[in-house]
Amino acid sequence: MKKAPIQGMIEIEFPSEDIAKVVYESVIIEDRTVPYRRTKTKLELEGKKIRIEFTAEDNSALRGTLNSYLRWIKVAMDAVEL
Amino acid sequence: MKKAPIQGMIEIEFPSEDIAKVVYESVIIEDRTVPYRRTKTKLELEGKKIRIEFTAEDNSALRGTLNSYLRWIKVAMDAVEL
Amino acid sequence: MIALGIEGTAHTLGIGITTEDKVLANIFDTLTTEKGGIHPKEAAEHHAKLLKPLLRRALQEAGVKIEDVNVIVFSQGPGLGPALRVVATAARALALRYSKPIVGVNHCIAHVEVSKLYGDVRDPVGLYVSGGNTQVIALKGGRYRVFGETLDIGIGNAIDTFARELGIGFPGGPKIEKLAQKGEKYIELPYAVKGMDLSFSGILTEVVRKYKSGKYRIEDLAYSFQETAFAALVEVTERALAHTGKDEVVLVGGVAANNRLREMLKAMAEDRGAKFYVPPYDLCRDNGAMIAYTGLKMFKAGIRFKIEETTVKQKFRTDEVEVTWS
Ligand SMILES: Nc1ncnc2c1ncn2[C@@H]1O[C@H](COP(=O)(O)O)[C@@H](O)[C@H]1O
Ligand SMILES: [Mg+2]
Repeated sequence: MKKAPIQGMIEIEFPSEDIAKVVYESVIIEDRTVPYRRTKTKLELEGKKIRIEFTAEDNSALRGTLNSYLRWIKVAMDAVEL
Repeated sequence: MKKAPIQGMIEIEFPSEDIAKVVYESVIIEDRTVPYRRTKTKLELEGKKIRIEFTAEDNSALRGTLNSYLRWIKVAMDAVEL
Repeated sequence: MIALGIEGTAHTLGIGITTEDKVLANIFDTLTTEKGGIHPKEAAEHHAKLLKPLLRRALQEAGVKIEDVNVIVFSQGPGLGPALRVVATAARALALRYSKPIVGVNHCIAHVEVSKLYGDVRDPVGLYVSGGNTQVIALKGGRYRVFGETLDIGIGNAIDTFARELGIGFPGGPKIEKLAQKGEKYIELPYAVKGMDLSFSGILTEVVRKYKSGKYRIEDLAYSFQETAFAALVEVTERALAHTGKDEVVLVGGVAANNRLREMLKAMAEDRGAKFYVPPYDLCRDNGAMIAYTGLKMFKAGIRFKIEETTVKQKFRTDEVEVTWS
């Protein structure tokens, strides 16, 4: 199965810097719980924005990682707005 | 649920320009006809790379769209590499 | 000539390889959901995951290399959008990568057309009964016309829902059939014909209500459900036979496995001096061979699809297709 390496970036703008910070910190914690992953990710907080840069070995590796990240962010967002 | 608009880009590098072209021409038909679901996408072919640019109203809109696009790209790659 | 067909309108991914008169391979894998119901995204994931392994196995079993295939055929609709899109994208990639022509096929038409492969039938009235679809179709004026169809749920879906209420698992068809064989008393249920068409939600609600009343044996309820629902199917099929003057009837779709339905339909056909045929079950249920077979006929009749024309059609009407093949 020839590899098709994937790299990219996702930037999410949150309603406020506080919310962005809370989400960022919770995602960082989640990210550490994942042992080895075939996708390298870099997370940055810039004011109201979170930037995720990633390089994945292939399609399925990326999908797994993106789905986890987006799920963690959703959970964090839901929690912040309670 | 306050909205957190997301924008970003994914770039996939394929083993050859021919393969990238086949995958692109297979997926672009869906990109053009899939009903709008709160995510705007732009698909581009550049040599061996396919770029997907996207802006999504929120997290779940993005997840749905990314999953569809990555699924189409996967299945096109599988067919090419039979 | 050799055609490779991909079926993926609902929960079944099917890869079929056929010539004009023979099935070389017919492999399928159905997404099993414990409680039934429609799962478009899961079906799309299922098809995307299994496409390559099934394609390889089908080619191997047929002793054919992809380069030997003359036309790539895919189920263009009707069906579940996400599932259709996966199959259409794969078909395009195959056609483009190996420079093969591509043809999109209507799922319901393929069900009836494939009865001509092994059956001694030329121009039948088709009763197509499956999980999601229930329609009586026949050729008239160069198109497959719908002479009667369900206005709400497919008969297979109604049977599966009834079985789920009884708590006897999914798919319900074979189980309801077994129960019905032990039925003795007929219990009145609302008739399922509505004008020219059919409607199964009424009979389903009523039989579930009677079951919950606890006053009836489930064998009798299963028996009565089949007798009432199948009588309606036979009536609408008979009307199409009379209307078209045709003398062949085929029963297709997953529900064609039911022996009682076959018995009732056969009796009606014989009363009218018409031939009755049911294809082998692997060509009745959703499968890729019916797609390949029909697509090959279309291809040989000169039908060509540009890549731009291979968009999916979730609500693909049976009478949209001009039948220029025979
Ligand atoms: N013996 C049977 N009697 C009635 N329905 C059946 C039988 N076997 C399978 N089915 C139904 O056929 C449907 C699946 O067919 P299909 O949608 O064509 O794949 C399901 O709803 C099953 O419950
Ligand atoms: Mg079917």
